[in-house]
Amino acid sequence: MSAAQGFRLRLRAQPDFRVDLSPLQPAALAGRDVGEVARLELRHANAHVELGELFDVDALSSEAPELRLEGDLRRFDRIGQAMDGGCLSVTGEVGDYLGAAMRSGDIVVEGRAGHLAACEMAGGRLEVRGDIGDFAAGALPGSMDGMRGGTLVVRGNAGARFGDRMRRGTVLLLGDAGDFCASRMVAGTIALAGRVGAHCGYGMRRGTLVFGGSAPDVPATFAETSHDIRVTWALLSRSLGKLHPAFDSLAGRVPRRVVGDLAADGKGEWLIVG
Amino acid sequence: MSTIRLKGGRVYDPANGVDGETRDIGMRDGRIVALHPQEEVDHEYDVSGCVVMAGGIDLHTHIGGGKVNLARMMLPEDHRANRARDPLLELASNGCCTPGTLETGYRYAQMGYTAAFEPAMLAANARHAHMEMGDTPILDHGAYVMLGNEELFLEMLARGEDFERIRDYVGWSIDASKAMGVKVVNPGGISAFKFNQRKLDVDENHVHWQVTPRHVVHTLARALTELGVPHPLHIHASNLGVAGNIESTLATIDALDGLPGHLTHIQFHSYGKEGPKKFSSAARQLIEKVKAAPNVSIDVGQIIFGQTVTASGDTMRQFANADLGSPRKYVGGDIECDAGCGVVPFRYREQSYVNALQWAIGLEIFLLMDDPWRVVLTTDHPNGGPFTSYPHLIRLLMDKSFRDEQLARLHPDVAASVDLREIGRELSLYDIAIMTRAAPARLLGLADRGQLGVGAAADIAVYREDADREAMFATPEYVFKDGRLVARQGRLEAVPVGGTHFLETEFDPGIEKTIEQYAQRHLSVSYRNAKIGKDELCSCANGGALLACKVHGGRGGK
Amino acid sequence: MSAQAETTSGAGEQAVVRNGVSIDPTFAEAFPMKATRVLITAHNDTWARNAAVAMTGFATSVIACGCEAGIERMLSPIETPDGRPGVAVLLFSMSGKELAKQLERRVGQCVLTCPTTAVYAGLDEGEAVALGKNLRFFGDGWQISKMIDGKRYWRVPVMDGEFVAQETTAVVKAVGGGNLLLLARDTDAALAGAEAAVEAMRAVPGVIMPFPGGVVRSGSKVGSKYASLMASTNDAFCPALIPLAKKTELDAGTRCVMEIVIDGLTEADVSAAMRAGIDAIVARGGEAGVTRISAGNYGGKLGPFHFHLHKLLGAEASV
Amino acid sequence: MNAPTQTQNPDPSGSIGQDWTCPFCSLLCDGFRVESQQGGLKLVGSDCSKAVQGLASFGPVPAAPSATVDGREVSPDTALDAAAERLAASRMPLFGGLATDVGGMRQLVRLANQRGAILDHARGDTLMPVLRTLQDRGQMFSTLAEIRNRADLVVCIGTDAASNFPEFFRRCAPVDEAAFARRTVFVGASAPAGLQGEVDEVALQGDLFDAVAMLAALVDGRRLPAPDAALERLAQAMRASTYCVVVFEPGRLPAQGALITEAVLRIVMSLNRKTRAGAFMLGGADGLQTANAVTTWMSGLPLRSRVGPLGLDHDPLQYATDRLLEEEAVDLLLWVASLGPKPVPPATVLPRIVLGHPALAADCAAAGTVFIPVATPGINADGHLFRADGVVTLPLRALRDDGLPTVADIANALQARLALRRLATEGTP
Repeated sequence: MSAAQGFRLRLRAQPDFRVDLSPLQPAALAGRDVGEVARLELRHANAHVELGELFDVDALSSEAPELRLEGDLRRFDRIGQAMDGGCLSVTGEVGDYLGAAMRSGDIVVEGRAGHLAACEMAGGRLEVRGDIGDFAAGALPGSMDGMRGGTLVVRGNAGARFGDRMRRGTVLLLGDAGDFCASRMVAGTIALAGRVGAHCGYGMRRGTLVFGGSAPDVPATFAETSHDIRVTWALLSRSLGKLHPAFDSLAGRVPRRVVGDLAADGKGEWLIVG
Repeated sequence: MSTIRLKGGRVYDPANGVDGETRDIGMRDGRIVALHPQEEVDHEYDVSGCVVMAGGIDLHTHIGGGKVNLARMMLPEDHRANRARDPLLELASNGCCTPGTLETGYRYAQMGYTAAFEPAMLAANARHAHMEMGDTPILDHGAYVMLGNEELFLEMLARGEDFERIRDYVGWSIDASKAMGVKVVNPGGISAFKFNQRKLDVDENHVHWQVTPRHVVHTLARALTELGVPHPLHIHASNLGVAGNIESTLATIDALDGLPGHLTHIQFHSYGKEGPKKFSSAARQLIEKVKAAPNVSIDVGQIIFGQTVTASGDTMRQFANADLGSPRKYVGGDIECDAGCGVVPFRYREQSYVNALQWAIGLEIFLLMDDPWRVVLTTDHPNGGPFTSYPHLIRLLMDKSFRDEQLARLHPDVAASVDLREIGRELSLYDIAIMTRAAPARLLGLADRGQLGVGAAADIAVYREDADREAMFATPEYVFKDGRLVARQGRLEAVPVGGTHFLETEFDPGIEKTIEQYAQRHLSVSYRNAKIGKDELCSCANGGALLACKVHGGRGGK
Repeated sequence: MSAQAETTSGAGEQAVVRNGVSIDPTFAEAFPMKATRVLITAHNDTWARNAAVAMTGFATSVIACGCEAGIERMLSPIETPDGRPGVAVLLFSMSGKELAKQLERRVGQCVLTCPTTAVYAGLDEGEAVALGKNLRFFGDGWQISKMIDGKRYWRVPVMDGEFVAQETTAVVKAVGGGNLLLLARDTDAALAGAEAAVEAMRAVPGVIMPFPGGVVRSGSKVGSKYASLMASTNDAFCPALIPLAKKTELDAGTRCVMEIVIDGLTEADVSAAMRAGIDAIVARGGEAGVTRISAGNYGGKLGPFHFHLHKLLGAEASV
Repeated sequence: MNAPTQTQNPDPSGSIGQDWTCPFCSLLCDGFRVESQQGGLKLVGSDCSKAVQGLASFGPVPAAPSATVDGREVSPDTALDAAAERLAASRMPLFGGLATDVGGMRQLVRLANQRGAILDHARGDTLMPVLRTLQDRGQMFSTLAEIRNRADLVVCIGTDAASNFPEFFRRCAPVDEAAFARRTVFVGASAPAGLQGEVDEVALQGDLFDAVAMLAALVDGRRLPAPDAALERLAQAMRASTYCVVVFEPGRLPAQGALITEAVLRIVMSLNRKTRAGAFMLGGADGLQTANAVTTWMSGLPLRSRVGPLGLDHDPLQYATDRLLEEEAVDLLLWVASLGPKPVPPATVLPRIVLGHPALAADCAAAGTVFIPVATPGINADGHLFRADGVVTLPLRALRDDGLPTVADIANALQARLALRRLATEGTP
């Protein structure tokens, strides 16, 4: 069998237990042949299973490292974890830790993603076209920082604790956020086109939330500042507009600004356009 | 039991004056025996080309109890990486700074250590400490109970209670907690912090009880001497980590007034305040004092660069350092009118002026001290660095050129100016055998450990000679515990349960009335439950051997 | 920088005359420098210019100013990162370290202080040097960092709102000390010619003419009879010294000489600016009073960049 | 089955628990006695509802309850064989419940290692918020005796403390000669009757998250646009107190309660800059602290971890019992409930092995379940449990011998059987 740059993996049957797909790295697999990919060992409960037992593998005629996964992968975790380069796409749903700690490359998931997607993501671009679970762009227990760089785009709705402890990078949420959006946020930018749930920005220390859609209720531990922020707004709104058309009307408007959470460091800001 | 001969190794057994002679060592029934050269044995190991020493003994390592477990819970990120392990003998256990107890036992044994002592057991947490040590496989263990900050003790001191009563109280505390010695941490300072006092010098009064650390230290040292406790009072002196604390350290030595005392992690207490950063090495001042005070022994608490966590009973100092934590987390607790605990993760950096100097001060202390019997090799695990860095530390002490290489990587102002540059001394294998086996055994009163004489316990480490001392001490060829092969070339061969060393003190049981009354009025636990019986110790310690240690004809009993 | 020791004429080469202006067969000798561009924006172009003028003040010569700086050009709102009017400023220095020092001082004292301004990197490629990186500490802990499109900005609370400064700008290798000497029949003619040349040269991107109004009258040579001075008046071009100096480059009809010094981001930028200057003089013609164009050099021994005036004239020169 | 537990007080009636430690809540009170009356157990010295209710679940006649397999009564050995067989067949077991003592937990961790099991406690949901704050920021705690001797201000947040921990205020009541007056303030909860000292209530404006956030901001001296006057006064009092203790109950925290726990830590850390303060958590029922402490010290990671031949991993979200069962991400549940008739094992289509209080027999009669009755530490077995503060460990002493094995006995026996099976199949022990 000849080597290929990209592979298509079609799920044959649901596994008995959750499967760790972190060994599937587009860049690392590029240049191997279909047989080698099929023999890749995946962790499954307390044992390993060969990839070929769960997936049909075909070579793709891609010119750059690429993986295309097809099927309902909700029992498959850690897709694209620590990914460093290449393209990875999934047609169905995925499990937890999608793109966790990824450093570069592109991931697109057509369906919904489980919890902790993009957690501790450091670079690259991750797009989820469906909904996303809790703690997306967040941090693992004990880690001081959640998402650390790159761009996350979610077209659906997000679960609770969206952007928990996020430190850097840009997140665009086109649907609605669950409760505790941006909890304990350290820095970075979250742009929201939809609504947010209860207690948005709880314990937020720094960072920016841009409300492009409906205006949120401002918590009692946030306070308004009325100074001229047109310079920062110009920089930020132009950038967001370039990232997604849902935000391309921001630049022409002037937002209201509140700061908080005064229960934490209080240097976070909400820029409210809606 | 079988008979074993280690044939043809070079033996370093300082307790018996053996300095690198080639001789055979025999073992039978867990003990070292004299074997006739022709005597048939069950197993003979050819250890020519190897160095034979008694098993290592760590007399100050935080391996068990509440604060260690809190440190584990606090640092899941330090425990996520899995290493390959022997699935038959090793259970899943992880961590670098504060590994699980199982991992702790495996790692110590794999580098030739056979005993380790938890230095900071709170009386209120004693069962827990014994349980963790009981789940630390292979190693024998014991603990020093923390005294000198309990409200009852301070109250007795404040009201001028007869010394004999206090001595009985100390004897009772050792017995109740099944301790191997007594440690005092920031004498009076942990309690003072509960009364919102943020600093306590040796001759400064506790804001509430109006007693001084000098008084606390002297009283405890005297009590231990009179009780005949072999291990001198284990002292974590006042002002840990504070620039200029050499003054309080020297004053603490004076407070002993000639009574035996062991000053622990002395590196953290040997700071001057000279120089541009008002922070300097006071190693020479310290060593001058210690040389002149034969009643004093020390262990170093060497720092090792990299991530670790500091866990201490010294809440006053730990809270003061909470903002320096990296990652920025803090656990602190005021505990049961007894003591406290403070946990601060820490990352020692080569490019930090202060850390680089701390590193140099530790090494200076090791190298300037002329009597290896009074200086014990420790990193104050995990406070200065994890115990797994001992082989690295040994190489730093034995290899001047290696030391210079490390020195060159430090903060330039430190690398260019420290005394350490001028110290050419390289420790010998004999020195190392003293500092890591013979001296700690002697300081703990363990007559049959830390040595290879006939009749001693067959705790033995066999290292293959290697000019790279770090590699040599990291992976011994063979490690025997009580005559049983437990590790070979870094792989475990057996995982026996270790034994518990504890002291059997004598004291006037009349003191229990005072303690009972105090507990009823002030504490939250029945006095009866403050005492750990031998059966209970056995169950806490996971069924390991109970290694009772008699006191030295003390004057405590009636 | 305007330190010329002597003006050498190529052996046997003849001056070229264009529209009555004689162009010497000589070259301007220039040196490598380090440079950066920063963009200053403000609420309107008055305040952007105020900041830029202050920041580039007292920056005529590295000899005593630490850097040479000037306004490169005004920027329209569509050209700036934040959509406000702005100014592009260039700074040149002999070392990256000195440049960094001057940049930080000047932005700190003249831009941070100036109402409504913000400051951004004007170059993308090059070695990063602090722009807002240390100025942020003026915020006393209230400063906020913001990463936008991979660039970090600092937002420092100040009394009119917030001062936004990009964290770093880029430093590139550049060329300093390109020059033209304009020899004229009198002061009026010299000034008018120099002004026209400078105006034309300012339209060239990537260059500044750091002296007041772009013109320097104190052309200098290396060395002095006084041991403590490194440079002194360029006696060969001083009309007052025609009968006295050991050597003079002037004829009796020249009563006034002006010099234009050019620093540019690249050799091509300096060439373009010099060409624009020469063209402007030539277009006015010798009748306007600038009768001769020369240039300063050190005999080609000190600087690697040689701008031959005749080459700048291009194909026409040989005609 | 293995040797029955040694019992120190085999008296058939009368005062049998002179040094009894109560296992029915995490305060582990050791100041009461238990009397044997008509074969039942009666609390003396307190009317604690938890203890009374707990003792009532130990019937007058300790019948020797039988183990069952799929609802059929079987001999202890048969039950152990069946349990071992199901464990051996399991590729991904969950050890849940974990209501046991130190000895039981030590052996369960070892057994879990043999089979690569996930460990979660029945009250894992109440542990995770507290644990997460410890992992992310730390903790600053006080303990019962410190509160008793020092706390001039006790602030109970979102709990009356007494409903679930009836003895709490008695255990930390100031000593008679204390030189301070105790004030107790209840935020978002009603004060229980009969409290010593000054008592106040602060009603919530918004929910608990709002209240704690506002309190944190006010304690830190922040100016808020519209501060709640009662919370402002409370913050002032906290800053003025010499030793303030903030009490909360992890079991009563709403979803994402870790954010409240972390805010409480911030309040306490902030107070400690100038004065002294600590937090006290009223948590850890059903041996939660014990299970977590033992798991942590042995493995290095806390609960909701998997231990086994492939190593160790900790996953608070995935390794939650409810989720694992619902998603069938495991194929067997081993449930441990030795401290009383609760927690009841969850219903599931998966095979179950239940080591439980005899009263659980009825819940375990279904097909697919192996039920092995076990002794309760403090009633019919000795043992050790960790107190709510996680620092103090107390011995529990058997009041009587009901002939039941301990959890440790069963886990040991299962380990031995699994080792034998492995020897038979792989030739290695």
